[in-house]
Amino acid sequence: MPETIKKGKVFVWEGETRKGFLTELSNFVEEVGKALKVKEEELCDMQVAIGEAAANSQEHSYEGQRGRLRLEILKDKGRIEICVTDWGKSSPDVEKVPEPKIVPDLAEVDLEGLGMMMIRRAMDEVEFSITSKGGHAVRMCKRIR
Amino acid sequence: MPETIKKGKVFVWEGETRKGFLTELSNFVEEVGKALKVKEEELCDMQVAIGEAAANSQEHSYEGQRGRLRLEILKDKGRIEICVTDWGKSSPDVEKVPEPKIVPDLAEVDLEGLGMMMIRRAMDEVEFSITSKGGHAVRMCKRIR
Amino acid sequence: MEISEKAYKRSTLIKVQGRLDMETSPDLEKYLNKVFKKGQYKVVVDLSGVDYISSAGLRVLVSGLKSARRYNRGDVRLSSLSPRLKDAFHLVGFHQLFQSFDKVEDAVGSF
Amino acid sequence: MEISEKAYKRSTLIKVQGRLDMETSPDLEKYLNKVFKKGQYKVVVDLSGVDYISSAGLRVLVSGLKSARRYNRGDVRLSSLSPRLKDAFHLVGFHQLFQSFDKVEDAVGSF
Ligand SMILES: Nc1ncnc2c1ncn2[C@@H]1O[C@H](COP(=O)(O)OP(=O)(O)O)[C@@H](O)[C@H]1O
Ligand SMILES: Nc1ncnc2c1ncn2[C@@H]1O[C@H](COP(=O)(O)OP(=O)(O)O)[C@@H](O)[C@H]1O
Repeated sequence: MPETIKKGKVFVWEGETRKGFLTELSNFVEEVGKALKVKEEELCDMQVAIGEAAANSQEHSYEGQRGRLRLEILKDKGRIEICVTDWGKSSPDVEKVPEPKIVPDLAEVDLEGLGMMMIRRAMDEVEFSITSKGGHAVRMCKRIR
Repeated sequence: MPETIKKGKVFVWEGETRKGFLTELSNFVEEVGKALKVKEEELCDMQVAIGEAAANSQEHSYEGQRGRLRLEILKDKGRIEICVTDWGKSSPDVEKVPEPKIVPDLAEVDLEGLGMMMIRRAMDEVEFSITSKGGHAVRMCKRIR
Repeated sequence: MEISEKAYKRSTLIKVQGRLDMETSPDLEKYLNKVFKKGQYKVVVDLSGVDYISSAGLRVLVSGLKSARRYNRGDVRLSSLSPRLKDAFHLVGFHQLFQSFDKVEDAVGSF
Repeated sequence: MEISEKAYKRSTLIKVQGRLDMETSPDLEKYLNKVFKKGQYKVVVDLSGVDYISSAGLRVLVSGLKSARRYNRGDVRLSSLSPRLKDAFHLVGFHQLFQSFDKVEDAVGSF
């Protein structure tokens, strides 16, 4: 793991996109995050975004080959500013990448049975029965800690 | 708000599905939850499941009319057991209600652009640019608290 | 349940106070439809005063969302959900359908 | 990254140790495919030893999920996600795709 380099107020990591570089980078971000006293969730988001950007540099800019990568992190008032730079093949359509379709179109959202789903998800066991006198009994159980 | 009735180890609410009964029921569950010292999230789940079951009794068993409803809550070791009973029109197909379709079929999940999406969601601002020397810079910013 | 309204330059803020259950949700539905009828489709619903939402309340919000987003004319965004409300949205995955903000200013400013 | 396996009566438990990123995810993919080839489609992935997952890792898990669920023959269920991993799954809504358990026993017992 390289030492945390600090130029003025900027934390800089510079290296090659060789085997293991994502782990190195991640350890660097961890150190910087601690030095800057960012919260755990914020550090987690930084790891995610920097990891993805660096992986893209290797995979797309350098087409899986080795290449130079620079990461700069700067804290300015209530903001963490991050810059990931590579010197690989440029492809000007990066901004036009579509969002993956994970959530369905709203028109397809069908809410029949929503109440029942809430009951099942909120409880650990659910049993619907017809009582001998007509009518219903909903028996539910929740394990508590 | 009716008093918290306790028969042996069982907490019982019994009343009519008249205007305001869902609020009454909810206050009762709150009291019982506190008496049983359940955790906040568990109490929240109890409120959800009981509220939905009671609403179904009024809406479906009693077709929107007034009717009698009984709620029993019992704590037994690490479990909260709940029973909601009504004496309305029975409809034996309650168990066959389909789950609402909120999450899409897996086959439709298209993961192109997943990395980019993670970057955008993890950060508050993201800017992709082509550097003057060829290559890319990804500038990102995260507001911290 | 009480509903109040405040007009902003680019959006309408609707503040709901009380429970959003089977009994009260129809009132919110009527209110939203009234706002949409006036041509205001950019709506923020401030839920800071709501500590319980049932499936009926969730349905009204989703149907508002559908109306608002039709023809790309607007959106229903949420603000100030309490931990209990967040739990209810997560239970059914609806946090994925709505843009949600901690602060009313951010929600209003997002349009 | 290290991967180990344990056979249960009704399912196979796969424990992953280390980062699940672009470099290591192909190994998990090969491992899962090997397990599926043996006709074992009821799989629990214990992620307690993983503190970072990238889009590449998430992709491998989803493609495993698709293979396992095909023809209703099985499922990939997760166990013991750390708070960081939970955050990553929530960020992209994938907590909705997987059944996930706090305890390995519960995950294994769920089949
Ligand atoms: N107590 C009940 N008596 C009869 N039918 C019921 C009862 N509870 C639920 N159901 C049936 O289950 C369906 C789904 O219930 P639910 O998920 O609560 O959604 P909703 O009540 O809004 O339709 C109802 O439409 C109804 O047909
Ligand atoms: N550094 C980069 N250089 C060139 N193209 C890129 C770069 N980063 C991302 N892209 C483009 O954006 C697309 C989506 O990227 P991403 O969401 O990370 O998914 P993946 O890399 O797995 O395809 C890539 O397929 C690629 O076409």
